[in-house]
Amino acid sequence: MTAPKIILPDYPTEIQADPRELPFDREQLLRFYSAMRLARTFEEKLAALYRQGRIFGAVYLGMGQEATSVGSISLLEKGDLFSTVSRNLSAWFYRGVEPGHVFARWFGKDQPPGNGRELGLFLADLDGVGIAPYHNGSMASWIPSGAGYALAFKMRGQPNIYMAFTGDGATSPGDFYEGLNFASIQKLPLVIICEANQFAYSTPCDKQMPVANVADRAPAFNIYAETAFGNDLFTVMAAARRAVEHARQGHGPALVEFKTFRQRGHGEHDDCGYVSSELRAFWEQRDPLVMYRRWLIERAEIPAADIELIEEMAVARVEAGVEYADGLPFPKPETVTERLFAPSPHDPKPEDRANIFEPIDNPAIPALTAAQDRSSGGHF
Amino acid sequence: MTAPKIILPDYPTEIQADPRELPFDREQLLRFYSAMRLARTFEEKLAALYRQGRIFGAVYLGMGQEATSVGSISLLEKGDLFSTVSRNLSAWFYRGVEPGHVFARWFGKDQPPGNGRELGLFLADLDGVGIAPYHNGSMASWIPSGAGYALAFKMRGQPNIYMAFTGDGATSPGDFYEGLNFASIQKLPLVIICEANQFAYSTPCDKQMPVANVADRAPAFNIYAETAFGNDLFTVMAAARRAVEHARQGHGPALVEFKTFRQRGHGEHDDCGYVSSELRAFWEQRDPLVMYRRWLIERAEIPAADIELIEEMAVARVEAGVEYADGLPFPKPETVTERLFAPSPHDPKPEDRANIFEPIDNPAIPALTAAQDRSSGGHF
Amino acid sequence: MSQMTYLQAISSALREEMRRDPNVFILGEDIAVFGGAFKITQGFLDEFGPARVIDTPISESGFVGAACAAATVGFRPVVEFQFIDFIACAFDQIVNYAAKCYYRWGVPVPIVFRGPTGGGIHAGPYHSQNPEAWFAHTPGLKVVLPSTAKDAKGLLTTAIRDNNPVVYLENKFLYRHYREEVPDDEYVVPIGVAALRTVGRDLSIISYGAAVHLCVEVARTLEREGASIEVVDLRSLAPLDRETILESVRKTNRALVVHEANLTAGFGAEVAAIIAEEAFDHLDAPVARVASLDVPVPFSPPLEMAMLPSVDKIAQAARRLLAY
Amino acid sequence: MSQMTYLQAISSALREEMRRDPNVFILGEDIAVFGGAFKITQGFLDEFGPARVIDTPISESGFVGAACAAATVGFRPVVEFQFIDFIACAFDQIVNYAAKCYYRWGVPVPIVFRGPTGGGIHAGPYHSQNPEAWFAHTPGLKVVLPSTAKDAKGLLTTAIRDNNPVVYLENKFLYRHYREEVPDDEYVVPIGVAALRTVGRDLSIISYGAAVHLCVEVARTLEREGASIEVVDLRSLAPLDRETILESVRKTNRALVVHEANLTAGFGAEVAAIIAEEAFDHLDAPVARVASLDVPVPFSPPLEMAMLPSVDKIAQAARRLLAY
Ligand SMILES: Cc1ncc(C[n+]2csc(CCOP(=O)(O)OP(=O)(O)O)c2C)c(N)n1
Ligand SMILES: Cc1ncc(C[n+]2csc(CCOP(=O)(O)OP(=O)(O)O)c2C)c(N)n1
Ligand SMILES: [Mg+2]
Ligand SMILES: [Mg+2]
Repeated sequence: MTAPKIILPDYPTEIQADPRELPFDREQLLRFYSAMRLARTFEEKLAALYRQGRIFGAVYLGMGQEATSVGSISLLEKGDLFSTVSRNLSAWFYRGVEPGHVFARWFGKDQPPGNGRELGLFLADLDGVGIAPYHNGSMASWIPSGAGYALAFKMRGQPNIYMAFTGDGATSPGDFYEGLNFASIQKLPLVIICEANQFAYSTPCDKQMPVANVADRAPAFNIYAETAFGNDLFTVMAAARRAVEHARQGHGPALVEFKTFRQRGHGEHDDCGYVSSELRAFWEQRDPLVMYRRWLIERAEIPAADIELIEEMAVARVEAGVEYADGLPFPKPETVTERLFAPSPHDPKPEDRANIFEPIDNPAIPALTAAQDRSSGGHF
Repeated sequence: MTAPKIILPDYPTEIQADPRELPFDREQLLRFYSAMRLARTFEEKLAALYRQGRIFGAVYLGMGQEATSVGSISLLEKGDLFSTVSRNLSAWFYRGVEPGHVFARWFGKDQPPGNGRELGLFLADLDGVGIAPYHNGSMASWIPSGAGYALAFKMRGQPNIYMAFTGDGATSPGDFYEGLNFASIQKLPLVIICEANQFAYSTPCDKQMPVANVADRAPAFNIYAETAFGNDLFTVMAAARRAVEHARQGHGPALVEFKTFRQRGHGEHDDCGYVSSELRAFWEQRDPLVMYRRWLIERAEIPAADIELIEEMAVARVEAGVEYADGLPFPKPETVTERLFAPSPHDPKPEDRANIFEPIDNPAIPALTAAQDRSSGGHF
Repeated sequence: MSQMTYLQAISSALREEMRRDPNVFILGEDIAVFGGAFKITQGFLDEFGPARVIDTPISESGFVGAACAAATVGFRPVVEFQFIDFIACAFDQIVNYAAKCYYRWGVPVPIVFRGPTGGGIHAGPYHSQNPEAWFAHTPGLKVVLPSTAKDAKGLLTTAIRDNNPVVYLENKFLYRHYREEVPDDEYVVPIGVAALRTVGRDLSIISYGAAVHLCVEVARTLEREGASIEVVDLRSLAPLDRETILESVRKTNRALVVHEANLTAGFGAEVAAIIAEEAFDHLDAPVARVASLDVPVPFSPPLEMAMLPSVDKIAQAARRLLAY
Repeated sequence: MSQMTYLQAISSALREEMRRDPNVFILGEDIAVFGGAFKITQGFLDEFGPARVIDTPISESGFVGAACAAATVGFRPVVEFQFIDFIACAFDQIVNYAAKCYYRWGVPVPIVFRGPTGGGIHAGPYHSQNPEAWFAHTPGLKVVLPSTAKDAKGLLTTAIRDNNPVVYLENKFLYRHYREEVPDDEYVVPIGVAALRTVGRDLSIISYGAAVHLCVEVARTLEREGASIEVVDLRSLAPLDRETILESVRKTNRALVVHEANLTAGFGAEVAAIIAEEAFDHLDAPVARVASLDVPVPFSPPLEMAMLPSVDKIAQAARRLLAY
């Protein structure tokens, strides 16, 4: 059992950007931070609840990938749609999702839109925060979905883009290829944000793909692609912006691969025995939240007190969220069969069965059935 | 309805090779020709029978692609395996398949190994000519199969390769990607011969892929690939040899894309309205059989009489084949349910049902079923 | 009214709905320039243009996934499978996305999956299958199988207007072999209402799709032998018209279930099970089934015909029940 | 003999067969270094090496297709699906290649497709499904569902030695919840022979997989109420042990069919249909079915428990039949 060979890149441990060259005011800078911080605090709480046996089923966390999520999602404009995978809670929060609602879903409570039917890990909210109802079961199934949403924009002449977050392992299934191939042929505004956290569950990239980077696959699709460091918030924004603009300008799909790291296991049950201490140490020095916090204080000269205030608020919102979720009722068992089919204009009415005698009075039929034995087919 | 835009390459209308520089003696040169010619004659006959309504179902022909098939297949060595698609009859004949047996299958006769169960278009013959029993239903499904045969060679330490013929349209399905991705990660001896006849049924390549050539996809798989003219027998051999050697030497998969042209429709029911006369004319001047025949006479100085003899033999073998097939019986209706399951060592015997009372005498069970409501899951 | 083949009726419904509703678009392999392998969408590219008539790469999972997504934001895609056998390549997107989306999120997925099913044309194992049972077993999908040109048009119109994923299964043998008078302009046939093809007292034959014609012919034959047969054409498997099945069986006290798909765990088993549970007291004979034999569809005509249900096989089973 | 969980019994069978036959190899996601999502192949990489314990990319169709091919040239691959729900991604290779190859060419495909099925652990719509009916309807596949640790080991051993594709469906709730005495060394349980879990006179409950335990508990409960129940555990759906089903029903004259998969067009319909056709004269009551409700498997416990079959639901149905 050999550990996967690792090439450690020379990513800096400090955010490089010069605050004066950034278009963001203090408030905006803190908005980035509070989304990242809220997600981290939320997940720490969720992990604790899981260990206390208070969560049904498994728990998957995105700690360590907050910069990739927030940096990318911050580029969306009105009418854009996106889908997330297991590790993008900070993107939800940046878009305004309520922590309490997320806890409620994790607790299996009667919280829309899932009302207890889906895991807390997933969310669809087209009209609200813009999360499309994608297929979150099978890996990469959301790439064809992304092509479909992008196709819808194109057909309607909307200036919007679709942003599909995806893991690096999720670039192996055929759906990744079929979806991206179709999107490129049709030149659709699909932006793929690949969170290359270097493992798919326990499987390292060199068992997942024969190329060093997901972006190396781009020539096969004739699309714009690049690879960037995913834990520096502003590096993420810059790279994601290039991709988003490419797609929004009608040049077709774009893919950005962000090298990042999953600080926790695949799920909280996973002890990560397959991750070398060397690799873990490298990325611990590059915790996106720590890097950004330090940058805010040291480079952007934001008073530590203001940041601590945000952190306290995060804790407060998470605690309030748990309380809210605890207070909600479970869905009623008798509702389990509801909402399977959407009402439709021509759903059968009692009178439809009034006169159902519709004889097949067709002399051709004996000939027809006889013909079967003679049919030469071949008309396709 | 605009015709697909066409870029006509500058492929020569004459075979370039200098006979003195080729390692083939007269006999071998004629062996290539007779396989190509036999396939052409066979398909002309099959088309005629189809028009006479003597064939059940549809008919698909490979006329115009004979050089690609024969040039590639001629490189196989003992123990190698391969699979063909709809347009490689000449490859079968080069490997020694009997025309009469193929007619028998087209006629639905009781001819092994299909015994009327499969179309005449397909064949599996592992121990004979080396055709693997691949999945010929869904396009590209044979690429994962090819990876599997190549994996088998590797696991057994055999020096063999697997050659998978495939169309250009068949490079779009996810199976093409998943199979080739896996083969490349495992560095398997898989050679893909892509017959780029520029259409998938009626669909031109620019609706099939966002790249100009199938070989342009190679970087995504980190494999050896090239594009070559597919109607010059010796150009085909040279390119295919590079790929086969790459794979045989353990460097992993290789793909050669041969630009060629399907002279007939997708099937004989197809009038090819979607093919521009310009394109058709270009390729008519580059009929691989005509080019090779001219080269044999003018460059290799083989007497026309010898070639005509081969052509007469082809006609004779085809006529004899039809006769053989006509003479064979149809499979017996009562055999239809036979050969669904292969006999297995532990198939149930009457005595197995002698004592089937196996109580579940397990105190844990009430607890077990009760546990269900309390189960917190989360162990995955 | 005008004479239409089953195939023309399908085209007609598609064309009418595309004219009526700009959100309807179609995609699939060779459907635009070529007009489809069976020419169902011939002329559509000229009338509706390339944005609404899309030739796709050979990527069933890819274009099904894309179409499902478009369906959740107001479009009504109709996906053509060149042969239904290839629906297996898009299986995950259909059973795991399309079927579950509304239940999970309350977001409707109005989409139609259509394509040619069935044997009898000597097309071999990969161009002859009948996959309805897989989908009828999957909660969240509607499954429709027209047996006549009239139903083909009316049911497809309804399917396109339905707010749920509908698997609309056509029979390729009927495409050109079956022809009848069909209304020229639009009409709907509700999904979930069976039809009686013959009315009778002695035996109910419950069937759907192409097999219905075999059953009607059996009814005619046995009529001459003095028996009165009721042929129930389900038309839709999900939702299922249980009332019509049960009313018929409670009247005739005998039930025979017939379909072209292979027997074991075919949808006929569900129909038989419902009868055995809910019409038990009315049964004077076992509930019998006639269907294809449990093997892949063989190419060679003698094998294929031995494998498929036939008028003789059905008539024999019917006589057995009548004599019971 | 030693105490083993259902999960350990599966590992034990796999390990024994890999030791016995060098042509057996396993592949799937995270099965080598990690030992599998459920740790069934823990330690296998060390014992058998990377050539026989292969971590694959996330490519179900790709590695299933590759494994099937290797099976036609003498290997005996065992494919693990991390969750059986993802078998939908490999559907075409399984139903169109593996199932049909021997019938088409006479070339056997000895391969096992295994993975965790079932609900009750609050894992939501994509980690809880029971897909057996899809495969039982597909000619050419064997379908096996062990309900005990002893059968889990014996049936997997047989499945690996079988010369046909076997869909071997494990219940993930039983993995760690069920434990019993299991022989340490190899033994086989033939595929196609049912087991009687209780013997009785008044009612036959026919079931398979995890639901068998609910049925046995119902048998115990009703025993206390004076009824004598026979629980038939099918163990394999294809081939199906029709004799045991029919003998039991001909004896008890009452039949209840139970499974965890959703009701409509589930395999229980086939069992009920067989009984209604072949044991009709012996039936004193309708053939009833208890199964999951026809919806995706919801995540929230109150919904999931309402959706799944339960001891109460089965006991009620049984009482209804006994009182009939
Ligand atoms: C088709 C399919 N196969 C297997 C799985 C099980 N599975 C869930 S997550 C996962 C790993 C995903 O890795 P990656 O895409 O890199 O995302 P990450 O967890 O690293 O963020 C796997 C194999 C799945 N969901 N879908
Ligand atoms: C998955 C799948 N979808 C659709 C088809 C129907 N089909 C059969 S051949 C064909 C075109 C194949 O084109 P190409 O691969 O270029 O081969 P060519 O016919 O040009 O030799 C199609 C779409 C199929 N066999 N499989
Ligand atoms: Mg990853
Ligand atoms: Mg082609």
